[in-house]
Amino acid sequence: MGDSGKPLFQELGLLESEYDRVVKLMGREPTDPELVMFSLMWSEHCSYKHSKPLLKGFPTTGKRVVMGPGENAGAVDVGDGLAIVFKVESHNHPSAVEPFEGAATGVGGIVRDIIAVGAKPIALLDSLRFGPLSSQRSRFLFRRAVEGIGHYGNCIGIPNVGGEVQFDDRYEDSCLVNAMCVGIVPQDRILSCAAKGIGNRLVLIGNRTGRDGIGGASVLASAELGDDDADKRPSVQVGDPFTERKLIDCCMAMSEAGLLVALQDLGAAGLTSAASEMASRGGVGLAIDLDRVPLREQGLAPGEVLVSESQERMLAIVEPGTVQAVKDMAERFELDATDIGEVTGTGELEALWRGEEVVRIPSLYLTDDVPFYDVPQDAAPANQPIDIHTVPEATDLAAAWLSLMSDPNVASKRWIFQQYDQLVGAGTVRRPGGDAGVVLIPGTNRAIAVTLDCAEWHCELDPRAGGQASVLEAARNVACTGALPIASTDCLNFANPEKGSTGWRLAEAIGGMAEALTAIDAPIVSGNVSLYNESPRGPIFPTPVVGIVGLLEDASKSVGAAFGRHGDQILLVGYGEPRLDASRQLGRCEGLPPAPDLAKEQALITLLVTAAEKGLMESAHDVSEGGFAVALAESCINGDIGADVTIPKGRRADEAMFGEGGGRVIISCHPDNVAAIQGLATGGITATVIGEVGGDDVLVTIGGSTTQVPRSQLREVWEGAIPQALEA
Amino acid sequence: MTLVIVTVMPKKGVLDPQGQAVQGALSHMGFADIGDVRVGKRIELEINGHDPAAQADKMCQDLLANQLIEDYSVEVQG
Amino acid sequence: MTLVIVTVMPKKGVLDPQGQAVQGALSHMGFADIGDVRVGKRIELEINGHDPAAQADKMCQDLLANQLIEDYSVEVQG
Amino acid sequence: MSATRVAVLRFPGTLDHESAAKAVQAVGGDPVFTHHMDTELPDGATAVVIPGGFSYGDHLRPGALASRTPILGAVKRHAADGGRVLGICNGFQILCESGLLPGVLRPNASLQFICRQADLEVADPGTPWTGGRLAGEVMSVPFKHHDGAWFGDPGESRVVLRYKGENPNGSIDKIAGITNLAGNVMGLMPHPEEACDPLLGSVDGRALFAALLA
Ligand SMILES: Nc1ncnc2c1ncn2[C@@H]1O[C@H](COP(=O)(O)OP(=O)(O)O)[C@@H](O)[C@H]1O
Ligand SMILES: [Mg+2]
Repeated sequence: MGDSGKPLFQELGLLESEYDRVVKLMGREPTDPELVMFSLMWSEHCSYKHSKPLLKGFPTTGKRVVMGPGENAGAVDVGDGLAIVFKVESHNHPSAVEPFEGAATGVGGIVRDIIAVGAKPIALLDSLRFGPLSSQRSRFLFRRAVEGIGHYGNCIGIPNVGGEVQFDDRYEDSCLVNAMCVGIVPQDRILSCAAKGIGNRLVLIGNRTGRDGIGGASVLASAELGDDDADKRPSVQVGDPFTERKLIDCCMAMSEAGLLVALQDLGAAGLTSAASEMASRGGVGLAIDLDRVPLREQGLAPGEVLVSESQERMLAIVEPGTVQAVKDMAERFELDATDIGEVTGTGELEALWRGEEVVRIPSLYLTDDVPFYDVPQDAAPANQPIDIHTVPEATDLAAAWLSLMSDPNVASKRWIFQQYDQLVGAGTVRRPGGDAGVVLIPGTNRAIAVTLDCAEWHCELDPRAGGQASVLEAARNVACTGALPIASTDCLNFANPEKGSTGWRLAEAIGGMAEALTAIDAPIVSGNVSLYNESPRGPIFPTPVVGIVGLLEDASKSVGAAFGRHGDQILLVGYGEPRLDASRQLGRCEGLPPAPDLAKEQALITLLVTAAEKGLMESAHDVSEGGFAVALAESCINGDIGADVTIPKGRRADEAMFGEGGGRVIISCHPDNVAAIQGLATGGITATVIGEVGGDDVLVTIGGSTTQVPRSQLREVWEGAIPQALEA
Repeated sequence: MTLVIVTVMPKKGVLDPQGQAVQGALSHMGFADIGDVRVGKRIELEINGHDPAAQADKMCQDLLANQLIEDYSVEVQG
Repeated sequence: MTLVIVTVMPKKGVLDPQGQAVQGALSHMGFADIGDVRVGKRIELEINGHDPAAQADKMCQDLLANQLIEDYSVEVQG
Repeated sequence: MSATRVAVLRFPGTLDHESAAKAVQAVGGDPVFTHHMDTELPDGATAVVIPGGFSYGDHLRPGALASRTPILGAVKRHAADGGRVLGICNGFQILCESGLLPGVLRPNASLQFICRQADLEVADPGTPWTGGRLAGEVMSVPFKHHDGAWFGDPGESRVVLRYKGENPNGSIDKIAGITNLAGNVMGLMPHPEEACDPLLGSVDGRALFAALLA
């Protein structure tokens, strides 16, 4: 019995049927530590029991895929025997409880996934969702989460090169903090987490083990946050980026010296999860002597040692003869490394405590014999496009433009990325603020472009098209820098899949993402699922965050989003009519945005990549939130130069200015290159000259009438919006 | 004006990376006789009005301490 | 094991941006009766061996305080 | 003749050692990583770089813990003999904490970490560190720090670089970089190693590394 009088399994969050399954598998009642281990490993967070069946729809193979989903992070071939390793992960619930430490440890966790593969981290990104900044609580969460991400990332010396943020009521109680890390590794040094070699030693490296996060991350992330959050609070983890940096350096040095047979990070469910995954993957057993685990405080029970989520720890398999070398290496980096057990041939996870066996579980029971569930898939009613006549027309276009530029969702995100070290490593070719971050691949002339994106309003209104739009927005962003999208990762942030139409939305969004990823040939190599993002006030929007990595064969050919030279021609390239449906100008998630055209998107990507390769473009910037006028203003502000353009009116001038949808990119180029770019517009996309770069003001002419705003005024409201909102 | 001293320390059991780092440095520097080191904050506040202790307590709850990971205490001086 | 408390505070006359920020935040939050706020460090050390106060004083001089901008004091407990 | 050896110090938590080494190579030097527990500089090293980062997690005070490690003894002897030392960001903080440069780096006035490109104005053209630029000439170099406000008596040093325009961190007299009175020990908060490659937008940082070899 647990303290509350309820059976322990129930207190730990297991269903009765799941408990019965445990007893049946084990052929006996589990010990208390064993039950704790089952409850965590079978939680949604660790097992994906509600989502895994749906994930099978993703494309996961391709000619560049070196390692797909299933390991700590995926890897893709980028030439010269090198692989880029990446993954995105959520830390939503911990960040809602304690935003600074929650966000910081989120960064720490995803970085350890990358080092577990033997890769050196070279870039970070973050995707954030909070309630509106008019709410004091949201301002606090946002401010502190950004500080936490910055603090951790800055201290460990990985440049943050991009990300995104949105503010909406739906995230007031359920904020989202997703972080992505990208690393680089010679393909012949990629490490697996599979334990191998009977008699090999199990070595725990890094911080000591305390009570941090016991019953924390995995339980938190597998249930809605209710009124009893307070009880869950003492388990908050505290990040220690200094130790993380030493871990990065130490693991890289050990891997280079060939000391590691296998490596695994300790994340959710701590030692239990790490050890059972290593054993299951390698088809071996692991025997752990819990008395050898270095503790930070006295009095931990064996079950607590097994599931503590103390941060900044890694588990390595090493040959018996090299244990001393491993310890010496760790000491050089001022880290602890402790031999805590060995690889056995039993396939079982064993734990000794004060000389007695307290755990003996076949590891596959924990990792593979999870009960999987099909989520209910009740379709939500279909939405209709808005009737534009019901939308009041913005007649003062200049005023509407300035007001849109000062919407925190549209405004400059400098307040965020200025707090991040965007440069460390001397490889950042394109910093945050453009369409995608561009980072040199160390030791080569090549670079990668990387971005995180999601179109959650579109996903709410039509999850399949929204899933596509999320992928394509990311792909377009990468292509605008001149990079060819080659692979992707995703974090599926959804509400409670057991309720309402969430299960259907999840399935539809995955279906749409899969279609788009297949069309652009950017297979998924890693990912993460975060469910139960829901409070008594309601569910979040379906938020499938997509990370795409693109490759630039020649780093010097990357393209930025800023206009450059006076007299350059401006082209609008792509396809699709702007629509006010679910646009920032409309200001509400209503209507039905046009679904993307996958073939035309592919044609647009090809045009951008080819034009960059040939050095034809001075700038490229995609039209997204806020529509054409906002994208144009951003290229002007970032380039410190004005522009004068004329665009077609379509149904209405305000829709032409601020409507969203389709795949449209604003390109600027030297007049001599216009014809060459237009020659690349095939496959149903167009490339139309709409004006030229120059002057101090930004002018847009529609149907013979011109809207003219000084660039300085646009800059002022755009740069000032978020800092001002935070001062409230 | 009453001088109030607020002390904010990492909760017992919560990781204190700063204390660890200082401890390590001190022993490297030859201070061999060091046990545990914990680093926290000391905040000196001048408070007007009545019941400065109660006011300071409220400030700790609202801002000065993060009770998820920190303990605080309030001491009113002369 | 003797518990020694080291207090490190910004020197009088040296600007304390952190104290100012806390003061600003507190008055913003409606604590109207606030005067000066200063934020410093409290370091709790367990020290073995003889004359812990002298040892702690040496640690302050050698490491714990930067006397260009900080004052320190040492208090031996129980 | 072989390239000049430059010791690039590495403490736990140092982050910019690889970029600093790359910058040393870019100007023709031979960088040698040097462990913080070593008591001597590497054989033949004629100059020292203390790169940026968060040595010891910036705990206690930035640079404080690193400045008490054994390698600093060797750096002090090297500086006393007139050898050149360049401290960047955390390296500058370490130099101040160790007493090799006057003053101390305090938290930015905003109490926030700030990462931006900056224009630095040459204030004292008479040191080797700015590549012969005239007073008032500008170098484009990014900075990224949380504790970059130099505090101290400018009269105890030579002010080499100042932030042009707005003061980004509240340092006295907009100071971005100083040397000791002898001029052989240079510390600055901005990151010249991030301004040595045209792909990164500026090569103005090379002058500081070139000075190590002169
Ligand atoms: N949405 C997803 N798409 C593809 N793969 C996924 C997705 N979610 C999880 N995975 C994969 O499932 C595995 C387990 O994920 P996770 O538990 O997040 O990893 P870890 O235990 O390393 O934190 C990983 O290999 C991950 O890449
Ligand atoms: Mg992992």
